[in-house]
Amino acid sequence: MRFSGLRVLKEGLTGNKGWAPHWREPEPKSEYDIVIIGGGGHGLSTAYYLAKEHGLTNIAVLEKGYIGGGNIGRNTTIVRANYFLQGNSEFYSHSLKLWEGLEEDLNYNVMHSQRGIINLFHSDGQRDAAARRGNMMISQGDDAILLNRDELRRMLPYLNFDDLRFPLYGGLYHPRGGTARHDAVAWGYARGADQRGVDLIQNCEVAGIDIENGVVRGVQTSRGPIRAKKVAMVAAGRSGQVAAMAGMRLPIESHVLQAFVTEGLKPCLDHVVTFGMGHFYISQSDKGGLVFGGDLDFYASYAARGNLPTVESVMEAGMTLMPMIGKARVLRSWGGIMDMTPDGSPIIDRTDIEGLYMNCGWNYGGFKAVPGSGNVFAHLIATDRYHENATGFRLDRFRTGNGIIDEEGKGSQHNLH
Amino acid sequence: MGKLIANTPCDGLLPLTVGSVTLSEEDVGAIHSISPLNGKQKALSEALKAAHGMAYPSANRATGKAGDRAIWFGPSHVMLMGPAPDVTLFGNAAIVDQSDAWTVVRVNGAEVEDVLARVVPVDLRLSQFKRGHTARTLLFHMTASITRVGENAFQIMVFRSMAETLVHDLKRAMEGVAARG
Amino acid sequence: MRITCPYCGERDRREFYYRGAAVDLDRPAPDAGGEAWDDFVYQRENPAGPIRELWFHEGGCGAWIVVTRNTVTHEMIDVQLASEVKA
Amino acid sequence: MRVDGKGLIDRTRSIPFVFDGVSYNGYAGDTLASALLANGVRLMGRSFKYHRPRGVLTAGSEEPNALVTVGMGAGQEPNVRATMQEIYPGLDARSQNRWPSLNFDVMGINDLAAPFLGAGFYYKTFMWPKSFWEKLYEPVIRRAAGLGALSGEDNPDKYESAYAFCDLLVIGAGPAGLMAALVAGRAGADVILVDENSRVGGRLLAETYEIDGKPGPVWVDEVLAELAVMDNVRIMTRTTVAGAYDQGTFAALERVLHHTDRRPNGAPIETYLRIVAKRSILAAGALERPIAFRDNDRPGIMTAGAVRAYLNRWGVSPGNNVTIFGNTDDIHRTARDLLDAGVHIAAVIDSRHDAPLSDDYEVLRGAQVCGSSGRKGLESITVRRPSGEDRIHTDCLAMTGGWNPSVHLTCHMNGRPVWKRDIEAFVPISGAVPGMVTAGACSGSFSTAACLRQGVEAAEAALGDLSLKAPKTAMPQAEDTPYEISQLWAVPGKGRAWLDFQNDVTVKDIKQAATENFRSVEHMKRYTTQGMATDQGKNSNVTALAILADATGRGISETGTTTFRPPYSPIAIAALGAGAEGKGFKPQRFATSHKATVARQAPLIEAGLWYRPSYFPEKAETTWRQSCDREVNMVRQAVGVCDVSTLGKIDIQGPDAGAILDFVYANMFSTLKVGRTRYGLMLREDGFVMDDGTTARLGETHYLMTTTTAAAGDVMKHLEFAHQGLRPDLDVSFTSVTEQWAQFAVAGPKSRELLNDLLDSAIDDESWPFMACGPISVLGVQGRLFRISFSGEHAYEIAVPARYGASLFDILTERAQALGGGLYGMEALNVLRIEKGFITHSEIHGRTTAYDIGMGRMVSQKKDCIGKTMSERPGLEGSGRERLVGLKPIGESRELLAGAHLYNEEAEPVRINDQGYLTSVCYSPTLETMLGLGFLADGPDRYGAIVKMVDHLRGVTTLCEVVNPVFFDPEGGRVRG
Repeated sequence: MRFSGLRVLKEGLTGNKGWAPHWREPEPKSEYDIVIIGGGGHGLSTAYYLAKEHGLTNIAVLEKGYIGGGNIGRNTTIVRANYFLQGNSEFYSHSLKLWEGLEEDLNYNVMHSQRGIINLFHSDGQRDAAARRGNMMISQGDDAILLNRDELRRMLPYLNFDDLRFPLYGGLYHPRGGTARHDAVAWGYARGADQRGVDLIQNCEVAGIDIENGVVRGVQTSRGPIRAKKVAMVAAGRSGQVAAMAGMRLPIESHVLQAFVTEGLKPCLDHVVTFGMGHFYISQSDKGGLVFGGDLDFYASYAARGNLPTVESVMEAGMTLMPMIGKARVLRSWGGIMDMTPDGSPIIDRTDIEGLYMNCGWNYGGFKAVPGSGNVFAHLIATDRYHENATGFRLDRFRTGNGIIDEEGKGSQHNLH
Repeated sequence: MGKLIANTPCDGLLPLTVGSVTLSEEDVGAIHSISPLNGKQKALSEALKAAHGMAYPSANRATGKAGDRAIWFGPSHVMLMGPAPDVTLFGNAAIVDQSDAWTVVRVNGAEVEDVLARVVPVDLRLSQFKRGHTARTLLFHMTASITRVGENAFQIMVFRSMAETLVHDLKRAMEGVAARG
Repeated sequence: MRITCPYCGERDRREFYYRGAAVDLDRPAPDAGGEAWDDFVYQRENPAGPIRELWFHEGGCGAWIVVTRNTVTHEMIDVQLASEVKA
Repeated sequence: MRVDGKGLIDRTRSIPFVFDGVSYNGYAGDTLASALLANGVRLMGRSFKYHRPRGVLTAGSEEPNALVTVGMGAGQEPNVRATMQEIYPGLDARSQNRWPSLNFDVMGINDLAAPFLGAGFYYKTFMWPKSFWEKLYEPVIRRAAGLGALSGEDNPDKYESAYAFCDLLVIGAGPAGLMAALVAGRAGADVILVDENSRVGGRLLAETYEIDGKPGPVWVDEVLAELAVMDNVRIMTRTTVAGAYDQGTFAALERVLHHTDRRPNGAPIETYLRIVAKRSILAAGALERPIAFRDNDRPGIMTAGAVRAYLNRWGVSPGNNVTIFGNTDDIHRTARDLLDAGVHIAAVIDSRHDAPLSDDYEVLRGAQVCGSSGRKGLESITVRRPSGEDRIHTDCLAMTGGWNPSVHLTCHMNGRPVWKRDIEAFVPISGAVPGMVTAGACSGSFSTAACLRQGVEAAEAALGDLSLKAPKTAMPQAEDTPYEISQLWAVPGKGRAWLDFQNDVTVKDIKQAATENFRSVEHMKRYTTQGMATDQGKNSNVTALAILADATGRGISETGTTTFRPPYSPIAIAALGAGAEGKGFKPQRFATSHKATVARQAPLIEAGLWYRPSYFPEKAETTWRQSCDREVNMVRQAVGVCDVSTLGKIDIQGPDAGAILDFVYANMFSTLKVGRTRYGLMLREDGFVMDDGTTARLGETHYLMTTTTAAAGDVMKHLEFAHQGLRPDLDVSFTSVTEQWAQFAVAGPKSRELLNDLLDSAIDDESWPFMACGPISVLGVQGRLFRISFSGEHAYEIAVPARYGASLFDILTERAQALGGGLYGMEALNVLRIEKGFITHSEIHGRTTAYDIGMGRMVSQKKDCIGKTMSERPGLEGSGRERLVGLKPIGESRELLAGAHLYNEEAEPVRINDQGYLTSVCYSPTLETMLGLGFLADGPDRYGAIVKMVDHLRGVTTLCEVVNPVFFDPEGGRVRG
């Protein structure tokens, strides 16, 4: 079924009785060409692009819970391409371009809203770093504008310009950055993949990966064994456990990241604003809730929930930066499981096991990467060659020291990225 | 030739009274950090007792009294406050002059526990935290040393450079308590 | 979350700094080889369950401690001083 | 309508208030909702999506409809529950999400378009043309959505946070909670009893139950009186426990001043509490659920429990002609209470075929309400019986679909409640929150006697865990009616039956979601927005998932619940972030020269938490550059003084001090002579540079390390880890002495002349050669002197105990000026160091190696150190790495910009041609040109080459010559001179 305004009109006039499932609920087959472990954003987009761009449709996406139930349903919905290191820059640029055509491509309104992102800076040194970033963004073909304090004040008059602990020097404005409706991204990709013949198997937990003589043969699941020529591990938040089934250890620690949404309010924040000194970022959803977050809780956790010190430090940052939001009430908090790598950048690579591929380690940044990640990972799985925009996300970079992509400059302690 | 003039960390900031609680700067004399050398803990404790009449404090405790106090500061740090360390201590410990490194204030009054409960994440009620108890902990965003020195009195130490923030944070808490009436 | 410092007793998590898995205590010899060093600096077991990890009582007494904690439930299982674990 | 003889309000105290510009009167003890109902006001709000007219549904914090904005101007408070807002003289409340008025809301047109706005409609449309989303569709959607509005101004109210500790936290002060607190209090436990209401009692205030033969409220007052005199019991009303966290930590919010217009100076309007409890008892009660039927959302339709609460607690009947509908005996409890109060009952409709009958009123057994009508308030309902449908005129419908135990807090740590068939409700599993037990209605026991009993039992269990002896407790006598319910979620039929009243989610929406294969409860929630309104689904989630279970042919248990997450009820950001407003966000650190610096009108910049002067403007200087150039020249030609106290200073003592320094520094320190200072480079274990600084050897077993200002804390942690975690065998201790010493750089050709004016014994090149250090006496005070230089000039750093810092700063300033010099700030310091090619964290930004900054050979090959092995990885030393160089403009443009990138002269300035970037630039008055430090691929191999600096952001392209980063005095003659 194709979605359109006309269709909504027709269904509305006929009692909304004609809507069909967005995806099928197939029984798993005994064998597939490709099995993707993980029905989150990255797994679904990988399946979609394998089908769409490489014509591979004998694919199963195995999800232990419900599709889109991981971090794609649990984030602050920010979409941007504002990285400054080679390796990241071209990848996120590629991903943003895919975002910009996503609704047309998927025939699904993911509410991608290019409302603009402003990263604030608070000293000359930070401005220099922002300039380095902005220059890289432009040289990659993306957009960036360096705002001075006065320009910033005109755009965001509600910020605390008078007695902020770390005064505002200006901001790096990325007009094409913005937000998207996170769940819809998962659903849109799921529907797109399903329409092309991909089997989405929910409530199907992978319990083992079958490997013979260094070659992958399939997986053991809670719904029986499934043979596969290729297996892709895309299980953010559980990357370590899945890799362990293949006898692998990863350069990853899993941490909790909390985020928050307030009660619905009339429009008051038109951009995405990030406050580096307070590790705080905020936007307002189309429903009116202020959606915001901060830093990790900083301890390893699979609990998908956090603790109060981080809650408070996020709120404190909000209070010093934009005192006008004080009376907005936090309605809900939640925690996502972040697979933190020692340089803050992801891993998209083959493994030493033939036919086994991995896509993991998205740290905080997985949501905006969903289109790009699936796209380049599909390319790798289908062709066994790195996509030109994803040559840097190699697993061996830590061992060799070649091409470590450390945007934060914090080194090998996982939780500092 | 000029002469160097001494200033205290809270110069011009204190004393301050809000409601029942008073915040004042303390002149505690010299402050020295004492860290026993390996295997010299016992000798150090004896020297401390002999020279200054105080036992080496166990964890979370202060010994001595105003003017002559030893406060536990960490696994290998005790703060000797008041006297200059006796020469017999030196062979047994690393000793570092900290006389100018700390803002030392006294906060006292009927509602002092309520005030501190607004900024300190440790249970400082008398039933839990008695005279002679000390804690290394936080005071809002600052690391601090907090010692109960009386039924309604605490000695608080933060870094010298943070004197203004200490006064700001405590004043805010004092106003909040006082306004409840 | 509350952590029991072997010196200070049970304290709020906000007083502590987190470093990561306690594998950091097992520093290889300089000539142990690339794999051993890669394992030490980068690779992690990252268990969903009990883990030994390093915390620093930064907002307290300054002790580095080894905490055994469940990453799924946040249950605190054991605490030791890093210096004693190493000794 | 106010009912005589009922209610716990004070009828002697009439209180005027305003709603939507109209003045009304209520009584002390009223909420805004009860007072409006007493005044006959039923329409209180508009729904979120369809802007349907709405009245109160409940009498508690879970209210989804009656949300108002309280106050005007900067302090206006949006989304306040009228059911929780106590009235006070002058209370000014307004309805929300309507324009131009509550009575006539233009956006009410959305309701007519409802067929096109069903579940998930927006995912299927608004896609063409692409650019219209941001320009048209999204702004329209945003304006239509949302509830109340923020003022847009800074929040003027004060908030505070606090900590509290106890043996036992009792959450909820209904019959179960009161008994628990009483038993624990009598046992001597340290108890905190909290309740979100303005007074304790829970449902006992809203019902006509008797305990021990006394009216409920009387019994409550007696218990309260006993608790009030116990020193070990703290009672906190208007306080909501909002979240359960690890190891017995709870978040709570006390609403301190919302019930009054009093604002004593400094008083917080709210206090956010972290409560640490060894044990806790959840006695949070239960929430009644509505029944879904066509148009069940009209003002006048509310839960039966709310009707009884308004009647019994506030003396208000929400209608003159009330109908009652439901599936439990609460129907009859409601009917009796209304009849006793003299309120006319239009009909009693009990869906149970075997419902009890009454002599006092007719009971329509096995009947259901299947519709309602009335424009802005209920006028009639339609009742369906086997015999057919009847319309009954009524102005209030009390409905009860059963009760949902308030399990929320037991789910905050991932506990999942279990379905209990006999009460058609989810109940908490035990142990879901360690240390917590549940008691009373929140555990699924709804009779008063059961609540009292479970309160006692829960307290006894907690006391046992706390090793306290429980006293013998006489169990009070109370009703113990069995709870009987027959399943009824939604009345079948056409039209829209509301579940989530605020978000306008209907039974149809849930069914459509199931049809579209959003069958997981999480999918259903996210697709329909069910349960995502301000009540977090408290009124509707269970019903919605029951309908989903039915639609998907699964059981409720199998379908499962969505996750309840903190907070239980919403908390203001200002409360959770209390104290951080403005400068309170982080401590401020001031050096001893701060006051003098401010007096000289030097602009301040932040360095870590410290404040440092940017430059010291003099008369006639209108730009920072003029001041900076002057200060640089002053240092190069005479003498400058700069406060460097903010640099980290760590005292390192012990027999193994040298050994640990050799371990943490890349270069060697055990060989340093006493009385000498050496530059040290510190690596992270991954081989990248962590920090740098000079370390002085003050004695055989005594060193003093300096760190950069920003890294001081990290270095201290690092040192303690290296010692405690890696080398506890070494006998050494570290003490931060950053704050002990005020330290000033005295730099320039006349620096020694200046110092010799102040030192009690003069120094010369022989006694204090370059890199010498040691004790000195300055104006009679014992201090330290280091002959080190960050400017390339003959320079010193002089340190005195911090108490003398301000005084010494003044004297140094005065002497420097007398010698033709003066103060210099960070701008000049930066120029001086760039001229010399000295690095800062602009260069050692966490991605550079010793090799990259030209210090590869400093990594000693004679010893192991942290970071050494990993720094030898091929990728960290090989060709192609971007390495430190100096850059000088040579073309037409002479401008350099930090953050600009480098390209080969002929290359397109695009990413794939990127060769590096500039980290630090300055105008050098010494060399009369701009200078840059930067990183360039294989840079040191390219001295003399031309590269192109391009700054896209600021539109600057400058050709540069690649040079050695030491621009000035490369031989270093001046520093030794």
